[in-house]
Amino acid sequence: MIELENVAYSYGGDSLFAGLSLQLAPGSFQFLTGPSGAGKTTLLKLCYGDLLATSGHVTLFGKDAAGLTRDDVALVRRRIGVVHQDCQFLDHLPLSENVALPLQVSGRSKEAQDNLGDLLGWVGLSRQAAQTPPQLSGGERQRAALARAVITSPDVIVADEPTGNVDWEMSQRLLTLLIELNRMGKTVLIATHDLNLIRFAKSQVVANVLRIRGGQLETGVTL
Amino acid sequence: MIELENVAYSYGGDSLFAGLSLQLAPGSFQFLTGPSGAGKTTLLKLCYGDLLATSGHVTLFGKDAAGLTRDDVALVRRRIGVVHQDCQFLDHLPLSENVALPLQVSGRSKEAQDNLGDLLGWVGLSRQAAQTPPQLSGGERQRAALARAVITSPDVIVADEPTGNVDWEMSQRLLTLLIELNRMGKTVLIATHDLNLIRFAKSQVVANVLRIRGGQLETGVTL
Amino acid sequence: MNPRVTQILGLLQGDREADRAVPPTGFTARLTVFTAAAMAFLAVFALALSVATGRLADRWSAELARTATLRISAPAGEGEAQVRAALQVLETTPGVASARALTPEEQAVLLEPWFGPDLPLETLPIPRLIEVTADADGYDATGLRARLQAEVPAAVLDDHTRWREPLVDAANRLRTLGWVALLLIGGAVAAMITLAAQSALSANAQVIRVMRLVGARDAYIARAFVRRFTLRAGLGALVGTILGLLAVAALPDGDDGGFLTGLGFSGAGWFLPLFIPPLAAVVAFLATRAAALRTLRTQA
Amino acid sequence: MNPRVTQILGLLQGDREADRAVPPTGFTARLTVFTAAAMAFLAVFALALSVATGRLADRWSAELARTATLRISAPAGEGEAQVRAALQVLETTPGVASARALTPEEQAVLLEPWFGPDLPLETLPIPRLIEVTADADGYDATGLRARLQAEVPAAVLDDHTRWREPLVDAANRLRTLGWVALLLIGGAVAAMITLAAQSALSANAQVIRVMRLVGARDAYIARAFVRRFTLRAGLGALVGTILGLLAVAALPDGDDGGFLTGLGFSGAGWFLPLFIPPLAAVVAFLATRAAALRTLRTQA
Ligand SMILES: Nc1ncnc2c1ncn2[C@@H]1O[C@H](COP(=O)(O)OP(=O)(O)OP(=O)(O)O)[C@@H](O)[C@H]1O
Ligand SMILES: Nc1ncnc2c1ncn2[C@@H]1O[C@H](COP(=O)(O)OP(=O)(O)OP(=O)(O)O)[C@@H](O)[C@H]1O
Ligand SMILES: [Mg+2]
Ligand SMILES: [Mg+2]
Repeated sequence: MIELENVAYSYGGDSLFAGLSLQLAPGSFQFLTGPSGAGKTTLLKLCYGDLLATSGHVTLFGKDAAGLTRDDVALVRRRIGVVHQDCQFLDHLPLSENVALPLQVSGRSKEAQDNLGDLLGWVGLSRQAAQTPPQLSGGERQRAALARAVITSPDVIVADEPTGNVDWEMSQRLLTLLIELNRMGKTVLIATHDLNLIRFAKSQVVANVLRIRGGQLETGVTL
Repeated sequence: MIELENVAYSYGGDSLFAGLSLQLAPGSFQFLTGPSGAGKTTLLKLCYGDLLATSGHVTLFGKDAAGLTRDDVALVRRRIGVVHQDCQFLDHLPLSENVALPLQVSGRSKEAQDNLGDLLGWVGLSRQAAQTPPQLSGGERQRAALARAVITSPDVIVADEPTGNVDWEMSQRLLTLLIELNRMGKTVLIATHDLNLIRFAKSQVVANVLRIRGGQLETGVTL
Repeated sequence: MNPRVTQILGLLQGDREADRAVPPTGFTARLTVFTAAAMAFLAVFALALSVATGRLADRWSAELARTATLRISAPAGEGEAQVRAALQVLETTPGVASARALTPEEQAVLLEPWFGPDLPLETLPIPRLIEVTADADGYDATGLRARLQAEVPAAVLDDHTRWREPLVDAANRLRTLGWVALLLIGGAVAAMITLAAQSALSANAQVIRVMRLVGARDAYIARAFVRRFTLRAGLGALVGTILGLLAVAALPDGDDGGFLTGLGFSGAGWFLPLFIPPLAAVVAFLATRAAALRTLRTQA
Repeated sequence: MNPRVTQILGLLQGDREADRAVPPTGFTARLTVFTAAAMAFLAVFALALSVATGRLADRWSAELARTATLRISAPAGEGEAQVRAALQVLETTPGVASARALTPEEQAVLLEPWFGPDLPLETLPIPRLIEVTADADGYDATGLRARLQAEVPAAVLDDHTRWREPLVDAANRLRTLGWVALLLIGGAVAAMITLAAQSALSANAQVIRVMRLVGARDAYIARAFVRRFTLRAGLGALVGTILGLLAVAALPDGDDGGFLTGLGFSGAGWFLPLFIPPLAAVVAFLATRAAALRTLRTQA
């Protein structure tokens, strides 16, 4: 699905990492950890085409990321559900429309009715469906971002710190949703600091743990 | 310092909580927990005069919060260091100026030189001093927000989920900074979901744990 | 149908969903409508000025270029002969369409302001006047004067230049001023709408980021912005044009012959300003589209 | 010093730190400068139009109201007596400042265009002309005609109204148009700057939130916005005024007496437009201040 081969990235100064390789096999479940500022968010952005590698090759769904046109990138995004670390919304629209946005943008608004209600119920936001994002609590926004990422039932789900602002019970609930999707064959990649979350996941599903440290990617890390 | 007496708050619909009372004694160290959406952020906003209680009395530094003029509120803010849950910055200014902003606003920019370097070093942002907030990682922003909250050495420090995006080691480091300040006589109030953090603090300092649940505030909660 | 046309028609029809993605931009919206209206209002006046002074200048130029007077002060008795000689000269002058001696009655009318109605013209040695009308090409006044000097020394050619030229000059200058004002206004509208659109775009960087994150194409994002600004510019210009037309119509009307009193439109001229709103909309469409696509390309 | 004045001077001097808190607003900035410049440019023209047509209308009105001609067509020999009688009537008419019979030489000059220079005036029964000058209050033309009818039946009063009135009318109308344009331009500038400031303020909601979070007073936050918009409006207006003045100066100048050719300023009039930039700055200061304080109060 998504392949990074010998990739380096720099924001202008030193390279954050170099010679990094990673394969996200279809149906796999992966965690990404590492200290704050190590480059987790950067790595995820490379995976959904938001950044282009300064060297090396990134292959998204069989195509070279560097060769994608702007419209191609838009199409790639429709196959990847993303939870941004600072969950971003259209602040003037109610939560329900924000969550349904990916469907609307790809001309599939009809499908929204079916699963929007269920999804909001699962992440505990049924009561808040009509509130706008600035009227939500931090944790509610994070849950909404996850709901928006999975509503199109995309092939890949990339979540950046999706549980930083929710309590442990809700974290488990959100993770369960992702595990469910993974069981349906979706690929899942989660960046997180929460080791308990990783432990909990490992008890439910075969999960691989990656760690960035000092510009290197370690795979198969044991906690 | 800060006193809430029989306070209720509603954003228009049902009250989030009612008949809530709380006293922040000078030099105390308190944690605030509760499920996502319970009203932690709302309670903190009442404490620093960002919201006005719909009923009951809030006393800030001996004055009734409802009777404060807009300039009075500004002066109160200078005595309270706040870490917002979605850390907000001036996106066009470098990190160092953002952190020094509270000093500048209160006409004390001269003091910035002295402790800005030390402070940035402590939160691990010396290297990033010249980057603007959008060029920081999520955890780096959170650390910057904490640095900004404490730079004026305010009487009270109110932090809303200050460690949601940083790893465990950095969380401990940040907490240590707050404990240091508490030992210097500052009052500290932290809203968090991270029970490990509370446990760690309790091993270092006398900390009280508050919990909002179902519109009620429980005090002296044991984990 | 032409794809560009389809695109513009699609704009009017709209896409409720894409539209909702861009927040109602409040002040920028009002600013755009207001700017378009104010500029359209001014444009109507500039247009009125151009059209009216253009009309005036044409009338005056025509009169100036085409009529002149030949005055023959001859001793009594010799008048008729001199007039005939002068007429002969004129007939053989290229560029003169017709030449005609004024009748005594006509001369009396001309002189009335000075002498009153009962002037005994026949007893006076007053000069005879010949009205000269030039054809479209005009004649060579200097050459004509030289020939007359030789053949009818008593004749003096007065081609009215002295009286009419400054007037025509002034009218032409006002007309130029009007067209320059129109051009400036058009440029100003384009610049202002571009800037307003760009400031709306940069104020909505977050919207663009989110739309892109969820897989929206550039064209989809641009459409909402472009549609809004086009409709607003068109609407504002329409309001401004209508107000401008009302204001022009409300100007006191003066008698038609009066100098410069006919500031306004006449007949089909009233339809001219109706081109302003669609023109403003087209300018807004092009300006906003360029601004939107540029912003979308540069914002990574 | 007046506190308001101190405040405005403080603006110019500035506060580098508070200024940095507001991000450079890019397009809104350019929009403001451009708007101010375009409007100032137009204002210079409107002012020039008003001033020039005002001058013209004044000159014409004065001439119209204050001079008239009395024409006496009397049989030869009776002329002198009738002129004396008419002068007597005029002397006793309230509102007439002076009355004077034209000399034969003066009459010859007036008639030259019609008869040529060698008209033997003394041999002709041409009417005598009396020049009547009114005082500031003017006289009652109808009453005067009635008295003349009775005492000097051969006299005809020509007060030139027919010739001058439409011209003065037109000039006055142009002048009014100029002032209305100036007012409209002023209003438009105020509205546009207010809207631009408000759109900058709402685009910077985040800045306001952060500033308030760290304990900044409203006045401190407002100052940075107000200072920027005031300086920008002043700067834009200055540029526009200078361009406008250059454009007016570049207009072909026509001979001074020419009709409407003197569109422009004369003498001290050239300093009039220099009031435009400070005025624009003051308008911007007041508009932005009101907008900023209102926004700050309503944004909780
Ligand atoms: N736009 C940018 N320009 C310059 N430097 C940047 C930019 N974005 C990120 N960085 C830097 O790159 C480094 C890695 O950032 P990244 O966001 O990938 O970290 P992260 O691992 O996600 O950290 P966190 O756990 O705190 O979210 C950081 O040190 C950050 O300062
Ligand atoms: N501006 C607002 N308008 C309406 N409702 C609001 C507004 N802000 C918050 N709420 C609602 O009030 C409730 C409490 O919000 P608050 O932010 O205080 O929760 P919290 O305890 O901080 O949650 P979290 O742990 O997720 O940050 C939430 O259900 C939220 O939807
Ligand atoms: Mg990150
Ligand atoms: Mg909260």
